Amino acid sequence: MVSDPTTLASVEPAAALPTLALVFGEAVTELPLDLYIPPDALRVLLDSFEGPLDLLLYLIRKQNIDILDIPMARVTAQYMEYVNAMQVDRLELAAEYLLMAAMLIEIKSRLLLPKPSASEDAEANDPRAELVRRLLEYEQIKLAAYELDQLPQAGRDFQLVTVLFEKDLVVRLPEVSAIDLKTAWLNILARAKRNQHHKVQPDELSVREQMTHILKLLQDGRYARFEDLFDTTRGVPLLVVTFIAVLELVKEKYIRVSQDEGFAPIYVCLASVPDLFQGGAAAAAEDVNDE
Amino acid sequence: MMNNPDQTSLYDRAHMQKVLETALLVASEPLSLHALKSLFAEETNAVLLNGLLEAIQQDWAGRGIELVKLASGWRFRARLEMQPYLERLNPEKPPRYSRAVMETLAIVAYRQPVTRGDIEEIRGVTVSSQIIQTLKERGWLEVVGHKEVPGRPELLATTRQFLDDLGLNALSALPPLQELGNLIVPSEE
Amino acid sequence: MMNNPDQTSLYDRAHMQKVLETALLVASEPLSLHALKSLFAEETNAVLLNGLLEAIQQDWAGRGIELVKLASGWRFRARLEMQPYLERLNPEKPPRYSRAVMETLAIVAYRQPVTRGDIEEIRGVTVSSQIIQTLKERGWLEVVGHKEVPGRPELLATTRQFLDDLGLNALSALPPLQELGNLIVPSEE
Repeated sequence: MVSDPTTLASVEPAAALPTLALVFGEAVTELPLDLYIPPDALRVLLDSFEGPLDLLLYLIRKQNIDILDIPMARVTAQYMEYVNAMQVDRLELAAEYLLMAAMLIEIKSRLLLPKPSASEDAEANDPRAELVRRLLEYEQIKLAAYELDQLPQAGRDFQLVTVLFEKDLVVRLPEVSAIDLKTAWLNILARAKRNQHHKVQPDELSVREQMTHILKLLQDGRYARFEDLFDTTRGVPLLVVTFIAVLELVKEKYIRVSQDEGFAPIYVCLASVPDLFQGGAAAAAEDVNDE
Repeated sequence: MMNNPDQTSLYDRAHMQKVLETALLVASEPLSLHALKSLFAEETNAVLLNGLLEAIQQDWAGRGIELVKLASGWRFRARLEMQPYLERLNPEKPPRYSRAVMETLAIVAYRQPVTRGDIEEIRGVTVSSQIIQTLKERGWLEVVGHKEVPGRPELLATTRQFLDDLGLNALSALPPLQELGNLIVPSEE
Repeated sequence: MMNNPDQTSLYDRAHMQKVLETALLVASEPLSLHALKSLFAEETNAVLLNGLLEAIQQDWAGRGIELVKLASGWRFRARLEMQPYLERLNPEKPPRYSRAVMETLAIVAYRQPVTRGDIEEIRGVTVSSQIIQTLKERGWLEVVGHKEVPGRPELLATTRQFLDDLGLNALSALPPLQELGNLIVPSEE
């Protein structure tokens, strides 16, 4: 069974791999070929092992020992040599290695005991089974770690593409909806409600709209004919509203309305525009003229 | 033999262009000519590099990103017209106007034309010039005249653009206030 | 009328392809189909998008960067063969991780979710917190829960970014484990 090549086949890649080099670039190629380790080399060597399982695996693989039939006496002796050497200067690591040593010795002693049952059960009761399972599991992960490290890694083996996107080139302006305005007005009302002396009453909107409309028409100091302020195509209500707006503007001293004489054209201008009509201006306009 | 103006063969040029393009796409900073030269083991001259960079620029004409030459070097960047799409990927919370700005805007919208004094009277607090300025710069408020009282304060009104931006076709399309007022006022303490 | 298999016109397709390409070039993260859909105001379907993504992939064949599908979506990256050139721009290479780090990562990758105790059990040594921390900071490991045993140890798993950074689109794309299990002596307890 031990020498069955098919059973061993799947271990082959592992054995064939430069197991000693599986230390990700660390200098392990200088490992001593036999068990004697010059004291100087020991430090390097120990750094290259990832723990007792790794060391044990190294000893086994190095000597081409069949992992399913580990000669416990020999391997334990070799292992102890390493651990003894290690204990001298690497005390903090020693515990894990010593635990393994104890385990190896225990296995070795159990192997020495007479086998209680028939030879068929020998395999199942092999005290080495658990150790072998752990060694194989560890070796599997060790190989997987190696494979994983071979995969191209972002930043190390390839670069990612990120082209500049200048978000701030175009300033984002707040968006406002009509509902937001309503809400804002609501806030004002709510506050005004708390301060009773302020009476906030929304005006009839269309008059206000017409007031703005007229003021815009009169911008740049233009004189407009009174009748031009009225849009006759949109019905009587608008005419009335526009007329009220004109009155309101006069009352609030925004505009001046003037007429040279009866039935002459009526002119409207911003209150700030110098009066061209000396004299015969409409009374309302006259009154508001501060000059 | 070949009537290629420089000694660089067409194959080499194509390869160099590919390397340059890749480096520029990957770089997080603009790359100077000096940095770009360092991409190649062999000595290259600026004329050749500039020619290749221009070829890349032409290659990208009409696509979503462009190669631009900045003070510190060359870099790819997204074209401005791609912004609306790209913003959808990481929608940022849209900026909002402060309450003071919104209330000022609401007062002008509903009570125009108004002076700053009118706004202050309604809001009960001083209105900073900055608020008015913000709204003027946005193109939403304009001065439509001056009130003929001492100080001749500006008369403020909303603009056509304000209506356009809010998707309204007239001021009368603003939410009516009468009902709102009714909703609020009845709660007499 | 046109014998175009879907209703999207050629012009629209070209425009969509341009927008997709730009977004993928600009994005700093892989973009999922869901994210890519959000680029367009109109409803788009996955079949159309996948078709366009493949067209972009073909467009970039033979150039220095490639569009790849990763665990969390699509992203452009420089081809491996460009690395020698790009390294000349930034000679500082990110260091390789130590064996201890890689073994820890491998255990989490293949056996997840695992506790630190599980890792120590397989490696046969104590796992320093620094190793776990390094991998967490890289964004490759994350805590996905706690094991309900005394001490409630963290349950560790790999992240999407781990897959993305290794160019994988799923855990199943990891290199297969060597079938050493066959050799394990049946241990009947």
